[in-house]
Amino acid sequence: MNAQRTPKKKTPKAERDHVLHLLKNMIRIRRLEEACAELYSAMKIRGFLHLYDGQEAVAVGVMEALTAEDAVVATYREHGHALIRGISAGSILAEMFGKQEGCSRGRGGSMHLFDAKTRFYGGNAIVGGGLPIAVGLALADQMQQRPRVTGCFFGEGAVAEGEFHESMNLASLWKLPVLFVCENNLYAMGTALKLSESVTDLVRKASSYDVAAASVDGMDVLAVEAAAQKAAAAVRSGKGPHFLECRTYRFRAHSMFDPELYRDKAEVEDWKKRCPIEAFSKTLKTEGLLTDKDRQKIEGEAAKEIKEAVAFAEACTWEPVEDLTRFVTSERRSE
Amino acid sequence: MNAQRTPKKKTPKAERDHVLHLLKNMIRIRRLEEACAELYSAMKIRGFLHLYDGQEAVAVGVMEALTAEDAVVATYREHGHALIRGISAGSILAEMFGKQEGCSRGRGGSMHLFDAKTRFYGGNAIVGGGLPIAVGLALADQMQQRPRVTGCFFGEGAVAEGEFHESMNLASLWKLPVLFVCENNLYAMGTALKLSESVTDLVRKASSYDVAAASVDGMDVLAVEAAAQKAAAAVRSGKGPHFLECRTYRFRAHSMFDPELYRDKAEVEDWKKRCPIEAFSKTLKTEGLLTDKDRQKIEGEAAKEIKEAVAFAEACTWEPVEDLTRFVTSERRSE
Amino acid sequence: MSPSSPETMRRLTYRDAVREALAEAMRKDERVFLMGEDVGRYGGCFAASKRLLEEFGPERIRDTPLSESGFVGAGIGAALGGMRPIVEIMTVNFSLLAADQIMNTAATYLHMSGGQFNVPLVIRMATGGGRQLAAQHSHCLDGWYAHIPGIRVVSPATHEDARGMLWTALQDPDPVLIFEHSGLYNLEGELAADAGPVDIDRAKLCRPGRDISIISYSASLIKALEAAEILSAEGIEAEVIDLRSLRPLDEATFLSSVSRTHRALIVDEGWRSGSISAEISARIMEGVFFDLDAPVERLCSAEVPMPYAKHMEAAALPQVDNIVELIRIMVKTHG
Amino acid sequence: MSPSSPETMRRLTYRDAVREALAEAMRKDERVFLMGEDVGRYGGCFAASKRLLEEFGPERIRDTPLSESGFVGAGIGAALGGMRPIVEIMTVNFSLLAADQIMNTAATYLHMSGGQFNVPLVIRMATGGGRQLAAQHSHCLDGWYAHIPGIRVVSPATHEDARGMLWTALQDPDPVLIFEHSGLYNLEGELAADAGPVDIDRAKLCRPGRDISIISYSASLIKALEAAEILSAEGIEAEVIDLRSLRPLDEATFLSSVSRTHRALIVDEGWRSGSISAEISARIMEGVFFDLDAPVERLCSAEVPMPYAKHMEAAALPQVDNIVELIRIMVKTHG
Ligand SMILES: Cc1ncc(C[n+]2csc(CCOP(=O)(O)OP(=O)(O)O)c2C)c(N)n1
Ligand SMILES: Cc1ncc(C[n+]2csc(CCOP(=O)(O)OP(=O)(O)O)c2C)c(N)n1
Ligand SMILES: [Mg+2]
Ligand SMILES: [Mg+2]
Repeated sequence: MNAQRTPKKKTPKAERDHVLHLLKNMIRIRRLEEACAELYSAMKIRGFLHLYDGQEAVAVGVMEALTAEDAVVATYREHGHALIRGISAGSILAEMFGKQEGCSRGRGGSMHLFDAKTRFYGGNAIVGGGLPIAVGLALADQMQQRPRVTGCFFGEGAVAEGEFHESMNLASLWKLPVLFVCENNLYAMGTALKLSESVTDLVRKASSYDVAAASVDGMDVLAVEAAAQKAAAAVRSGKGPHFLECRTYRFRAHSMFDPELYRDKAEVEDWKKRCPIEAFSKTLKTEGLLTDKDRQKIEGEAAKEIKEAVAFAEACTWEPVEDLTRFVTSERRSE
Repeated sequence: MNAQRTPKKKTPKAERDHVLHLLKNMIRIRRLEEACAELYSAMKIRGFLHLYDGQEAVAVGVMEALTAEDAVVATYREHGHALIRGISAGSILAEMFGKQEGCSRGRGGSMHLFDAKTRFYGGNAIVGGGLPIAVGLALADQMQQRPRVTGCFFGEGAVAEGEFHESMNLASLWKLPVLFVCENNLYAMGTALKLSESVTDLVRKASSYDVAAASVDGMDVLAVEAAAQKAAAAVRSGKGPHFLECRTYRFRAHSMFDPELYRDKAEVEDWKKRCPIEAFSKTLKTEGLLTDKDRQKIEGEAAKEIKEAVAFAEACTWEPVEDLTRFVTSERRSE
Repeated sequence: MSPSSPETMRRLTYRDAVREALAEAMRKDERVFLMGEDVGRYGGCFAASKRLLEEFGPERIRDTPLSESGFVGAGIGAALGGMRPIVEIMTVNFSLLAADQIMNTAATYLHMSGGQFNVPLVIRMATGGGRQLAAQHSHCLDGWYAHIPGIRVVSPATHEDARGMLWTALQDPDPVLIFEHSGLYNLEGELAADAGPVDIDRAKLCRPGRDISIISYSASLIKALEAAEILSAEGIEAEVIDLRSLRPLDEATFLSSVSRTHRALIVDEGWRSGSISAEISARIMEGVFFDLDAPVERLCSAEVPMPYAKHMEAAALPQVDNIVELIRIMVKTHG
Repeated sequence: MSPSSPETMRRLTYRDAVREALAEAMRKDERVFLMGEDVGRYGGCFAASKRLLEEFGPERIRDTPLSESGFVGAGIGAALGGMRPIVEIMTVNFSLLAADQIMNTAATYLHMSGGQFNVPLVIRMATGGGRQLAAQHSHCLDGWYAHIPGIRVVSPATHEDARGMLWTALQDPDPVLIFEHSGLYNLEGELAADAGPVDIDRAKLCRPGRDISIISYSASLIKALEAAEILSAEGIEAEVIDLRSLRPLDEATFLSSVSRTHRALIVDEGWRSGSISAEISARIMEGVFFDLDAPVERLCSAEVPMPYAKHMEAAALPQVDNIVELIRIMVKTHG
């Protein structure tokens, strides 16, 4: 099953480590999101909260293709991306608590996670708004001759926005190193893709800009990883932007306010059967790469990580109200 | 040569009348624009002035496919469209003089010709800004079950704008009766199409929304007419929007301020050889449909029309300054 | 405040008042339809149009793709085409994507066409902070939009206005922006059983008083009324005025109040610099300067993009306490 | 006003001053580049970047497609990526297409990220009326943009500032909007041979006077200075202040002037309601109320979308005559 995945063939041990690492990352996200849901009910987290359950294979798979020098631009449904990119669960949760040790100092909340160290450029809550930013980050890399990639995640709902169109054209016209990752979970809030796009084949849409495009099963982490590696390598080598559609599904409501009137329970259940974590576990077990003990270990570690993160967030502190007007403009004019 | 043009075959007399009418309309536009250029030099017309020389076959050909009930949305380069749609040259020129008898009362000027009687919805100077308006006009027709078409003219420069993308998708998604007419004159001000679009095949772009699309020689009025008739008939019959690319060229500078640094004189001269008026005249003569006397008669009539229009505009009056704040909101709340 | 007797009053939320207004308008006028993201199947992002789809169908409760500029423009076009569209933009921040259509087209159309084309379009959007939605979902731009000639801007603060302003706006031949404060949707209040259309021309004196005029609107008005109650217990009688319409401003009402009380405080959720409260202060300066016993003061939001953390957000917004404290000082000094 | 001796002065247009500033910035800092529609081959729609393409090449003098939101967003991204982009938007009206990127992203990024990410982006655009460009090309929105926290807004009125503000803006870690008045480009003036960067923090007292303070900016400042000259001949000495920066406002400078002259007139090309002049009036009210001998007055543009006709446009804008007349009355009454 590793045939199409990575350029270098791995040893069996490395291979096993790698797949367990992928599984673990997906589980880490799932547990983080579960904690978020609980903490929302407990009113520790407020505002809009968009959970990522069901889509874990996308963030986990794609992130494998990005290096520390690369940049990531995401949306308001970005806890998973932030975590896998390397922002600690503690500072993510602290952010959602509104604490000053949060990755955005409590200024951003769930929808606006940021981190300079890992080049994580948010956390954008304007649908489609992140795409031009990604184009610009890539332009900066191109102009400074840095062989970097900017990974830009967005939902299929963003495809209807003018900013999608303008960004695809600019990136393609200027051959910019952007990896556009469209997480097609079939719904934008309550609006099904077929009710919002005259053409639902997103690869065809991307191709109309001469952006190389591919579609992949977003519930299969190895498939996502392989496709992302391939696309990222092409981008990095100067071939211009790539578009990767990841066909996926969100298991939960759009946000905590959504009564889910627009989709069938049966449809949700069908997709849940394709859970990226359980399906992958099953495959790994069948192939003898995962034992029950492995899974327990992973679960234990993930549970511990999240538990400690919650405790950390709890222990964090409130920014003094006197600091309210900080970070509107910079404290000093640099240079 | 009428084979592909009109659904009903015409008698030879009707055929001849028709082609002479087309020729005359193109000549009327050309003479109007020449007058505009002169009047601009004479400082009778001010502001930005965008002339249509070279593109006459598009407005003339497409307008044949529209009925009085249909609507027209155009751009800032719309003198020709306005004239052929039925706004008198006098009220067009009066508008550019800034007189109150102008078709927009002198409030709009060259870029904002409007006329309720002929359902001429401007005169938009925001590139791409007219497309959503056309979508809405068509939506109103669809919801009120009126078998009307909205003809929406725009330049190829507009294709890069987000509003193009959003409008194409909406029109296609809702199967709205819009005839999108893209006048591809290869330049948006000084920017060549290949420098602004990653994909310069505009038919392919339109198709990516499942909008039926065709490309036609925009220097050939019969070809434009035929293509427009076909597209308009499809639109009128409920088949949804159509996109018609008319490949054309503007003979003059973008506006009166443009030193034309961005294109070769030779290129302009080459295109001028394909002048829609002279090429058509030549064909008609060859086919025995146009005599020198016919041409003289047409020229005489056009010259007279424009001369009278200039005189009319001269004689028109200035709106009293006291009326300045009128037409910002309506004078009475109607119903 | 309503003349109806208690037995004809009923309790409902602001959201219900909005929904009733929508339903009534759809029933009374066939030309009325609602268009926006998730207004149908989802029921509206703030549930204001819940279940309307069932009664009116998907043509008239029209879900749109994520294309703010496109569907606002389509609303303009539909209005021009004889419909009476109500366009919903989920949140005022997203309206910036449609700012071009609002200012460059909707607001200018009547004028540019010399009085020929009205745009009877109503745009509703949620505004304001207080729900920890951070910097891309929380701003109060009501007053900012009120800068634009050619549109009306109304901000319903009460259940009566949430119920009544829509119909009146729909009768207006010009574009009307209705700002519904997201913090008010859940607020319960009393409404007359027969509540219906209300004027949108006049400010309203909500509470008479002799010591100072508090001029406010939207959610801040509710706070102002609360503050007035507290102050009253201390013997300070504040007159409270609900602006209701931000464009045009009913200056007669607030000027006459200030000329009686000789003092004024404006409470405004907008950022202070360049706010509508600056305009009101300037009008008071210009209108009743010699009646003032003390400088007019403003209480506005802190000039920060809205922070997520609860305590920071609370500190950023005008609060009852701040109003009370400020008025205590204002009334004491310069006595 | 410049300390340089006459022999080191030279005459040039405002346009040339802008161009010199651009060229100097490009020479001094490799990270600087200019991006916008027709900045390269065409030379800039107002010819401000003419011939820069030859010196700096198409990478750094970068023509963009018509995609305002896209390339403004790309500017933000490039700034985040370490470049120092100067984005040109042809005319302020078109900036509305990028309003989302400006307000929701550029202005919020530093704050949402809790101080992590600066956006050192400069956006230049042409503003203002007076050239008969009508309602989609003529508005003065400088003051409107000044409402937004997180950005700086500067309006160079003089050759010195047109020459000097750009470099300073480029040193600023936060987004700066520079509004160049389209009516000033052709204006000739004197500039020191060694003119260079100027501060963008302080307003400037351009002409001392004792009878009244005229507070203005951009093209209106030039009119204010002319009016002051006329008034001086009549024995009325007006002090004239150039705001220069509209956000933040340097209130100390104008408050101290008003506290000396006891009277103030604000001349502002923006529409009156909700204008920056309202803000200044309110600040004077709040700051030096008891020093005022008469109410502060405002002279603004008429609240109409800009009409095309010359006499109507002239009537819509603040003019020297209006300033003179108004001040005569203001100085006479309430003496
Ligand atoms: C410009 C804009 N319009 C509307 C919204 C409200 N909104 C938030 S998420 C969302 C749906 C987006 O769907 P999609 O892009 O498919 O992402 P998903 O939520 O499925 O991950 C909408 C309409 C927004 N945040 N920004
Ligand atoms: C939104 C917007 N951006 C920029 C401009 C300035 N502008 C006016 S015309 C034009 C070129 C448009 O080219 P195209 O659409 O091909 O039409 P053409 O002029 O060739 O008829 C530009 C950039 C504008 N009017 N509107
Ligand atoms: Mg989705
Ligand atoms: Mg063109």
